[in-house]
Amino acid sequence: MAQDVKSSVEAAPRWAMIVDLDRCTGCQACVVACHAENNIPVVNEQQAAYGRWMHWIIVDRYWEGEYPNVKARFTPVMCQQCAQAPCEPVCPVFATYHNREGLNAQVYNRCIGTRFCGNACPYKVRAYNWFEPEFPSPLTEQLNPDVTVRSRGIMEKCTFCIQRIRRAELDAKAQGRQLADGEVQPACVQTCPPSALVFGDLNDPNSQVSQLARSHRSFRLLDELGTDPAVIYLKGGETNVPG
Amino acid sequence: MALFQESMQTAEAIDELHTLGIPDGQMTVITGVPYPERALGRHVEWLRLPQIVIAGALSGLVFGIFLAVITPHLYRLDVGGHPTVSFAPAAIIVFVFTMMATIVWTFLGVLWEMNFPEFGPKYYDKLVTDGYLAVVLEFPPTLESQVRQALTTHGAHNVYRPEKQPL
Amino acid sequence: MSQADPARASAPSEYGERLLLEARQDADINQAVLQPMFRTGPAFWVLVTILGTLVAWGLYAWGYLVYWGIGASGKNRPVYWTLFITTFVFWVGISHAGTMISAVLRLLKADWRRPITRGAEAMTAFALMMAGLYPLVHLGRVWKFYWMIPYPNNRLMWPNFQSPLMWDMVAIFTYLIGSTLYLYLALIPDMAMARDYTGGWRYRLYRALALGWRGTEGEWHKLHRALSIFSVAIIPIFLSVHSIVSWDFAVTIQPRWHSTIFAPYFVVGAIYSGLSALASILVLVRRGMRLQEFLRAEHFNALGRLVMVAGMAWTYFWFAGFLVEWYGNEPVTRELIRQEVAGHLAPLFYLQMSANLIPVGLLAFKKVRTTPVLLLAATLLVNVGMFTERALIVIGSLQRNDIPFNWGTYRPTWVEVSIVVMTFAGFALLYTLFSRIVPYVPVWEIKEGRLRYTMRRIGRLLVPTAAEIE
Amino acid sequence: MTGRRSFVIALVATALLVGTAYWRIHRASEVSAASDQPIPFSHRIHAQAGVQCLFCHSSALRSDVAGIPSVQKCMGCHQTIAADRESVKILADYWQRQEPIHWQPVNTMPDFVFFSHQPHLGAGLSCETCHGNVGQMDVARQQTNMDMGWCLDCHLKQPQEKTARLADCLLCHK
Amino acid sequence: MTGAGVLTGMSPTVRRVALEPFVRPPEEELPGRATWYASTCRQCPAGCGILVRVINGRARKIEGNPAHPLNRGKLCARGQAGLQVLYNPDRLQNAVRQSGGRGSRQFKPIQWTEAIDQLSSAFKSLGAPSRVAFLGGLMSDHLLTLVSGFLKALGAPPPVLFDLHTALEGRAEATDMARRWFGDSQAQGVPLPLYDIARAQVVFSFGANLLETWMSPVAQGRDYGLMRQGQAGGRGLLVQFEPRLSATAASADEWIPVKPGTEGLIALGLGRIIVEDNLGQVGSHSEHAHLYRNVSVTDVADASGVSVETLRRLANAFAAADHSVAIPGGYLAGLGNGSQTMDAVLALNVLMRRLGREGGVFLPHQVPAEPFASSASVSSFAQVTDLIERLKAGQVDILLIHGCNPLYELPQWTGIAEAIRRVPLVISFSSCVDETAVLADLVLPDHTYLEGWGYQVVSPGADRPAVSGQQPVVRPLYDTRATGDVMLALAARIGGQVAQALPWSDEVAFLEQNSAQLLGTSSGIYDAHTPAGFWSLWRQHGGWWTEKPLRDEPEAIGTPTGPLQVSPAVFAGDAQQHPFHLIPYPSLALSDGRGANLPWLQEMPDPMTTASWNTWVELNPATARSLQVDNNDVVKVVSPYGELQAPVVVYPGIRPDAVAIPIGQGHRDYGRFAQGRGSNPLALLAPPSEQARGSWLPWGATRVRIERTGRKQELARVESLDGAGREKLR
Repeated sequence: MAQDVKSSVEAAPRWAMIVDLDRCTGCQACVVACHAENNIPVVNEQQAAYGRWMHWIIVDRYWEGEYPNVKARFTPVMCQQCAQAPCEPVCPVFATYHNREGLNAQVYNRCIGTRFCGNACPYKVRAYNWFEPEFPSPLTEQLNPDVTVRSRGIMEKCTFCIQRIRRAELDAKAQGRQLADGEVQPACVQTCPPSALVFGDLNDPNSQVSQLARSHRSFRLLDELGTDPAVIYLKGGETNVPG
Repeated sequence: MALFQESMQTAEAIDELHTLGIPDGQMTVITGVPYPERALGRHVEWLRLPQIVIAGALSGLVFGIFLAVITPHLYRLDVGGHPTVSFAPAAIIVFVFTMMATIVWTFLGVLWEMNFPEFGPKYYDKLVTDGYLAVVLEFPPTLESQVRQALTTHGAHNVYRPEKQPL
Repeated sequence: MSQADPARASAPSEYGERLLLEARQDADINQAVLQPMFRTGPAFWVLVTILGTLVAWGLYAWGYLVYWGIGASGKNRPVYWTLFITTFVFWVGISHAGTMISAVLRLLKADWRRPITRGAEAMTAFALMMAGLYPLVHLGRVWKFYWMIPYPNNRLMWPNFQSPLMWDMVAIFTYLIGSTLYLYLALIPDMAMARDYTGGWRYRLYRALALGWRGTEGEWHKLHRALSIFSVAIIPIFLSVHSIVSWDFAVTIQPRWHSTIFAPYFVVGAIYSGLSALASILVLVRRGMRLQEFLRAEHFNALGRLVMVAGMAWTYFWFAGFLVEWYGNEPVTRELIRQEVAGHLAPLFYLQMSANLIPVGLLAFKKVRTTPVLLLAATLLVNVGMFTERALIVIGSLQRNDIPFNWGTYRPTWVEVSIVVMTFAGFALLYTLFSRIVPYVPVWEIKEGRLRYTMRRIGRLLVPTAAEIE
Repeated sequence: MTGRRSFVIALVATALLVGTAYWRIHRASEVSAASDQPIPFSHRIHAQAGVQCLFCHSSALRSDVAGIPSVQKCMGCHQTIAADRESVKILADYWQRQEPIHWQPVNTMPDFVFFSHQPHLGAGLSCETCHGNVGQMDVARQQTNMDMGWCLDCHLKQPQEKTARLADCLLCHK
Repeated sequence: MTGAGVLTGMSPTVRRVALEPFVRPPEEELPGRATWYASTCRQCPAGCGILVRVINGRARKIEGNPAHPLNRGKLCARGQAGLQVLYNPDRLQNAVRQSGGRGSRQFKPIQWTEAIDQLSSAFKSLGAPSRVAFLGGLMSDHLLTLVSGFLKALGAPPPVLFDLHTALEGRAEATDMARRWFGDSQAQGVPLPLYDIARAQVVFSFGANLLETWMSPVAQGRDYGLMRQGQAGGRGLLVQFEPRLSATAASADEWIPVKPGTEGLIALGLGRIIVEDNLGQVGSHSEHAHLYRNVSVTDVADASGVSVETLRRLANAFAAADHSVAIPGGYLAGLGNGSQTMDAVLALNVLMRRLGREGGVFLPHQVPAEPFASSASVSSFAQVTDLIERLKAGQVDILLIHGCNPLYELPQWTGIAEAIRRVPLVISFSSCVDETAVLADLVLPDHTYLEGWGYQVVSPGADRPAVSGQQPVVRPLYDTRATGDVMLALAARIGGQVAQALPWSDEVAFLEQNSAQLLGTSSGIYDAHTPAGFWSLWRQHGGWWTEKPLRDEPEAIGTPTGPLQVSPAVFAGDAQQHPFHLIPYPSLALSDGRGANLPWLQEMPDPMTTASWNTWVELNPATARSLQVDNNDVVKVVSPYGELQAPVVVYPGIRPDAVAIPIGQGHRDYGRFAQGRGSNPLALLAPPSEQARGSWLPWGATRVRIERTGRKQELARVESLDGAGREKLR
């Protein structure tokens, strides 16, 4: 743990996620896990067709080349939790702001729905509640009691599963110990079959994310915009066909 | 009260009255059209309006500074890596609030100066709006005849003893 | 040279009237201004009913929107802002000409402004009211709008003054207050005038509004001082308002929005559309209220010239922005330009360009400037163009972004359209009622102008000359 | 009346207006009135009988919620104790029907606030600090209007190095 | 209206405040605190271990069980969506019969006692025991054992097992293949072979959709991750041979768009090259040279459309690697020449001596206890057709259907609908009204897998013998009953040797007894002194498995003595009339359609097309151009046996002579989220040709033609069509 003794405030982690594109198989497990964990409403065919789906994480699929030498590449994109987030300053009521753990916070009950953040976000990863979400009974029972159920007119987005982070912190505190690396896992990371997603504290130089972040394969989405995302991608795809 | 049609005549009449020793303080000239200062040969009274406006502007400035510089510290939330208070946004807010106060206080100030709203009763004659110039005088009864004389000679359309009416 | 001759030649019915300067008593002027206010024919009531219905329908649409959610409009991801913000920008733009005319020209002592100032100021006020609706309309949770108001609360939470929306709110509020007070201040003497001429409810109303104005020298003097301070103070405000509106877009890194030229570009555009709107309105009101003898060729001529100049300035700014965007060849911007020039935005783009450029050409001709119908056509065209321009900037840009996977398209819905129509109808309604309750022409200013106005003979011509006093 | 006087009046009026508005906002969330419970349960009697809060609300130490005791737990004592009382009879009926008791919530939190008892008790707070002296009440009432201001009031008084964390929105809003 | 809007807007969407204490608290349940129960996922036959998060008696989240040897804490999209099986709004809430007669869709609740009375009397008045038939699908092993026992004691024929998912992944065929190669003649259950992807350096997958729906996607996905980045030996190489680029092919290093039906030839060609050039470190290939005696590489190249150069390159890659493996996949099973093709592929491993080697082919080790010895073997498709014949012939009086939806999952030509109508008494155990339930007299809803008991022997995928235990994580939501208990109750009623054969009071007793058989197995992760103790540990761990990895080395005792044959595949429909090969494939989200009633899965974007909520037709860009259709144009797909309409997806990853359609939509019933949505490509399938007559459902052997309709239909996509193909923007 990176502990600065002299600092007057408690040392905070910087939560970060690694996305290893070489491992990602586009299996969408993360998408559904996210829905289940974060009470994300399902819209319907018409709404989805009109670009009003609410997924917090989507797997971009990019074609490369032409048949027969065609390849497809998968890139999971969720909120990049930018340290220099363009979406934050534009909110008139501080519904989105940057917290000390490097999280790009979204406070649902403060949001008044100007959608300005959605415009400002270059990754377009914010989802807006166009209508009142519907959970025909008894689907209400599936809702995670640790997460607010957003009403219509509210902007929402990936939170790195803040509720799971807090839960882990509480348990660790109750047992009087520090959080261990890899103890906190967002739903997507937890379920990812090929372990393409890794989550951890970037301030801890020994954490798995820190080590992977130092890989020669690492890059960040739209890095040229200088948003300093906390989601770090490891590029994949270079084949090693012998002969 | 005397009603004139011509500004020239009014001015002359007023001069005459001055010579009769009636000070400006006891004359009120009522017109339907704004005449330039001194057009009728009277001094211009001094206004407190500028001071009021500047004071107002300052109050706005202070309020703006409070909102833009103080409130962010009351509940510190960092956004987009910006400092809690940064110059440009603060400048905009301070500027706008200053201007707002300036405007509002100009308005209030001028009402204050005019002692508005006040719905009389006062000396007034509706003919004013038809382009007549009215001169209301207070003078010792001894001068009565001379005054009437002076006014009529300068072509006062109508000279009479008015009674206050509500406006 | 005289304004009258060519005009008389062109349209005798329009301008064949007695010049005010000659043989008109103040009383007649008052009557000439007041009579149209009292004459409310069936046509007037028909108009009011139609407008009222449109407004009512728009309110229903708004209720519908609030009840079902913003999804009732055509927005989606990534097109989060659409017609509402477009129309918002449009109205703010319209609101600019009012102060421009009365404040700037008052400072410049341009005499031809006198009869049109009040119409202009009223336009500003009402346009702002309409604009002010949209920040509410487009909120997802409008019932929480008061969180944008800075008030002390036990949560210690204050609005985020780094957000352009906050700048917007305060700036527009300031501008609304400013222009309304400005309008009212200049109105007081005329209220007194109207008070002296009316009875019944109008009397009570005017009396209250006149605040007991008599017209003593002191009052005139103070009024003048106040007005001149206003004129000075309101100009920076009106510049700041539209700059701030432009920053709503420019502060984001959304391609095409992230531009430094936006502020002046928007301001110029605002003046362009605002002046045009004013011209259109004057033409209409003049016909509707038979104010031919107050709103005369020279006014339209001068206004037309201003519009033309503004148009040229707009073209210049547009080109300056376009050139840099095109030259920079940044991928998304390139894509957006491609869409505009040859893609699915092309119709809008060419509409915008033609509707904005053609009038500039037309207004170069005095005949167009001084013939109400032509002037109306030209200026309406300008506003079509400016509305399209805003739509292209707001909606067009949002359809593209840095990640092609997230591009989108947008289809408006009846809800959005109804609400947009509502504000247009609402503006017209307010304006109509206003023109029936308040002397549309600032009588005292005209009289004042008339005081300083004399006709001199130069050779064969009878030339009006204004005296420079103060 | 003259303008100046009307000015003064206007100023006073606005001052009053603002004042009242502020005051209203301050105590906006009213302390909820006592709700009628399915069983006339008296905290006072139990407290006087020496029952500790945590005996019934046992999960407060280890969980987010303090927990309402199961019918079984109630019956654990009331098989014998005060079995003849009216209210206890009602309880016994529930037990016979094996039917859960629908208690009315007394201390409520908005849907979007995530409060956990565990850390607060861990930090050494006592029940009374927030719930008032329930032991003296026959009918339990909410003692404090548990709004954000009230929470912050305490969170911001904590040791300086902690406040940054304790004032983070994401502490309670998720 | 505005006012109302404001009010609804202000009130929270869902009240979470519920002050309803338990009457008797379940042990270790703490109010407001999550309890995790270990169980087994039943969304597909793989049998992954899950942990279910339960708060105040309600299941809130499903996650993989990190201790489980198969999925190691990971879970796929369908597994995550399990909650919506439990909380599905369209579930049956009690036993029902159709008051208006079968097909009337008028379901009247009845008492369970009444239902069981009706059943038992039906059994008592049964003419001959042979007139009972049980059609099972995706069912827990314990239930299968019970039912088999029941039928055996009754003297009735054993249950017939069919569900579309296993058919599409070719389990039956894979089992046959394993028996042919590794089992001696009278070997009963030869388990499915196990391919060690994680440690392989080169993986040749012949139509095996490892990462989506084939066998155990989660385990294979995990192995894939390790194969890519987890190996010391550097990044593994994956080559996918199939006509349509699946998500697996997308993740592969190389996709070989094979002409449908020539996969086997390619395998032979590769083998031939290896033998000819004596590639690899094997030394001599003489031992297996005879397999490739009469193979001509050039002929292979001509037939398959894969150049000789490519074949040589790949053969070299395959042979050069120390650890390489060739996987015969599910797609092969759908072809006319399926078994030959699979043999040819498997032979590559034999040739390169990959059996029982790291990164090669293994056989799972048997669970060392009788009840778990034989994993749920799948019936051959022939048995299914036989059953249908018997139904048609009116030789069956009672038909019990559990865990499958034949009316949806079988092609028209089987005539399943009429067959079922012939049966006097049809019982469905489906937990919601699906197409089959509509034709049933009684629907006796089973618990969903989160409410019920069971176990499953994990096969294949785990590196060690494992039994995955299933237990209720919540109390049943409704008045449903475990089918196991129903059978036991029924047995008790019937009495006689049936009752003796099934002596248990309820299925839990049966499970407890079975689990106890593993008591004292030293190799297990845990052991106990008493059955009760063992049982509690079983539930705590969510099953039983050995502490250390344990796999068997297969012996290729069944290696053919003669040369391998791959006869050209036969396709129904002639090439002029129907120019395109039809490739129906199981949707990643809906698998074989049983996911269609789960909103999460409906809205889940398909990884390749990013489409959801509907059926679509994938066309190669060139094909689309020649047909003058584009995205969202609705086309009619016509086969000799049926037709359907669906919007086009222009899909760069498919052969120009092929058309792919996802399976899973097109339900007539099956709940609000599924019914009346898209269409079912099974309607197009042709009956097996002479060649394919035998063991399987030839779902890849039909030809179709495409007709334009001129209609358009906006398909729900996550990808923006405006941006499609512009990713090189930055």
